[in-house]
Amino acid sequence: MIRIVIAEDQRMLLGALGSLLSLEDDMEVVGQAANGEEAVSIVRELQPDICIMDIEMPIKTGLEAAEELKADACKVIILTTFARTGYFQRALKAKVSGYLLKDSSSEELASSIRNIMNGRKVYAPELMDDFYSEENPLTER
Amino acid sequence: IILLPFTLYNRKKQEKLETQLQMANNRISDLVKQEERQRIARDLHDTLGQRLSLIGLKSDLARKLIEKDPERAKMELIDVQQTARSALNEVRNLVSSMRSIRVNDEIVLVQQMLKAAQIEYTGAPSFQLENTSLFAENVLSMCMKEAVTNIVKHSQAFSCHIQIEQLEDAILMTIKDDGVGLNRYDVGKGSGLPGMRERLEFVNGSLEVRSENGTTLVMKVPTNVSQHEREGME
Amino acid sequence: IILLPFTLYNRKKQEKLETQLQMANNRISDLVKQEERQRIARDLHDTLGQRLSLIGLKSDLARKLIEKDPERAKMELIDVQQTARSALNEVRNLVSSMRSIRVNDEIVLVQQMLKAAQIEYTGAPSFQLENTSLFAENVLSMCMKEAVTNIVKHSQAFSCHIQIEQLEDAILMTIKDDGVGLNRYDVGKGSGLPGMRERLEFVNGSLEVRSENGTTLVMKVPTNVSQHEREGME
Ligand SMILES: Nc1ncnc2c1ncn2[C@@H]1O[C@H](COP(=O)(O)OP(=O)(O)OP(=O)(O)O)[C@@H](O)[C@H]1O
Ligand SMILES: Nc1ncnc2c1ncn2[C@@H]1O[C@H](COP(=O)(O)OP(=O)(O)OP(=O)(O)O)[C@@H](O)[C@H]1O
Ligand SMILES: [Mg+2]
Ligand SMILES: [Mg+2]
Ligand SMILES: [Mg+2]
Repeated sequence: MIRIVIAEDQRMLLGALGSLLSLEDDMEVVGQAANGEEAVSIVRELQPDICIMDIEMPIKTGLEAAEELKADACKVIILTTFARTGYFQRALKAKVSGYLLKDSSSEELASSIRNIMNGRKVYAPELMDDFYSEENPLTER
Repeated sequence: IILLPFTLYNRKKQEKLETQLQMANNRISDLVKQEERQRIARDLHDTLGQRLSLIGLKSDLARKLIEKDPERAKMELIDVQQTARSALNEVRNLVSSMRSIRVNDEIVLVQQMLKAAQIEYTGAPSFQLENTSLFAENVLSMCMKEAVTNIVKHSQAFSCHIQIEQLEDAILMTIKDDGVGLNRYDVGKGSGLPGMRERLEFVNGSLEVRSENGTTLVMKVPTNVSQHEREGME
Repeated sequence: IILLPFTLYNRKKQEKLETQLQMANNRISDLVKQEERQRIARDLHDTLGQRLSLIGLKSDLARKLIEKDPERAKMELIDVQQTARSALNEVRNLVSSMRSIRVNDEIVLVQQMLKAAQIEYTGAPSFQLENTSLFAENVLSMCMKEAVTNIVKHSQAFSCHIQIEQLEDAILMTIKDDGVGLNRYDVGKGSGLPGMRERLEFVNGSLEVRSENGTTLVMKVPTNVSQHEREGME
């Protein structure tokens, strides 16, 4: 069983995402958080395999939470809708395992989660738009 | 003849200044465009982006539930339809918002409405909003318009007071009249108050309705702290 | 001392010019902002409005079909989900500002995308385009981005090759991967390939999709001779 915590401040989105992932045979949603701070404390408490995180959340953003969880065993997946300057770069620095579209289908999301569990990294090309608006994260050594 | 070099020098300088400013102008124009796009993008993210993602997830979920739990599938589909409707409304508002999304544009209209209804307006003539996203401001403007429309239609009030306070992490808008007041069965009779509530709750805000010497509405919209910080950083 | 009034006169004039331009600047800034917003709003309304209405209708239909014809309900729900995603893609394209219209900017982005997906890029690091209108280049850039996005998302390829040839009266762009390939039923599943075709046909160009040891897309854009001449004249 892949144990998952979801952090999302929009209640309906949180509910739908939770139900969808619970329908997968090999996945179990063990906790839900409504902001970044809650996400960090729930992850520390429940020690899930994966934490799926929205970016725009009150109190603490998903990126801030991911930065805090950088050294933890739990793998972080960021879900968002639009590319924003500097976000992807920050996500890479926080060593997130996935940076995915909120509107990916549940099949895609589930298969990304499985790939990530196998040690791969999955980044949606649609969200890398902000590359050369700032210095380039990938060529930086 | 001695003067010539100097005026020539000055004219040259002037010309140079002119081209420089022209260039700056073009660059500013690009930047402004870019900035405005980013602002709209940011606002869209909070509304349309969320709603469309929600539609995607819920239609996905409904499809998977069709056999397992048809009743729940139906519920999810009602949500999908409702979400599409709200999103469509938002797109419409965004489009018509070219005119009066700004609180300070709306307040002018509102004062005209009150004046025409012979209700005295006792609030400030305009408001200073800081670090508010266009979207939050949009929600506040729409609520203001709804509330004042109700006062004109239902309250029989003599005066109306509007107050906007900027708290540390939220904006508080209070709209008060000294009319007949309402009771809790009134809420839900129309679509005005539920619509206000829905919009406010979507941005994690809230609506409070009080009836004491007239009607008082208190609307709260959180200001996004992280967004705040980001804008400060840029 | 005789010179003073003149330079003073000039300095004054210069200062006045400066303020005037500054004011013009601000006004331009406002106009540009307004214009940009209206443009975006119009686009949003046309594209999103349609899609959201479609989502509303189809989710309604699906709900009514759940018991009568669950299989068709499922199909409708796949449409709903796909429509929501296309709508989001449109918003994304709309707000992903003015950068990267130049092929040589896009190729940088594309190389980053491939690198992040651990797919080797075997094409040239940049391309020399001659006598190409900015518009045609824009179309090529968008197609390049779409094609590589698909490779990252669908192909499972190890490598990707991009080649751009300047023919006498056209530019030929070939994008090749060594992945799983596609079949003709794949075209039409999303909005990426149809969108590319539509854009190319708009400039009298063409798109060819081949599946042999992976996927190969060949995009052709005619170079406009008259435009050519015009640019030469300028
Ligand atoms: N300021 C007010 N003073 C007195 N009664 C009010 C006031 N605002 C609302 N009401 C009462 O609450 C009811 C519900 O208001 P709401 O705005 O939700 O709907 P509506 O105005 O009746 O219709 P709609 O806004 O959909 O056109 C009103 O019908 C009215 O009876
Ligand atoms: N390089 C490729 N390798 C393998 N399959 C591909 C490739 N490009 C496209 N496909 C297939 O063709 C289908 C249609 O592609 P298209 O770009 O039109 O839509 P999409 O990528 O599925 O969705 P969208 O582009 O609208 O987000 C894809 O779903 C995929 O199955
Ligand atoms: Mg959020
Ligand atoms: Mg009303
Ligand atoms: Mg595609």
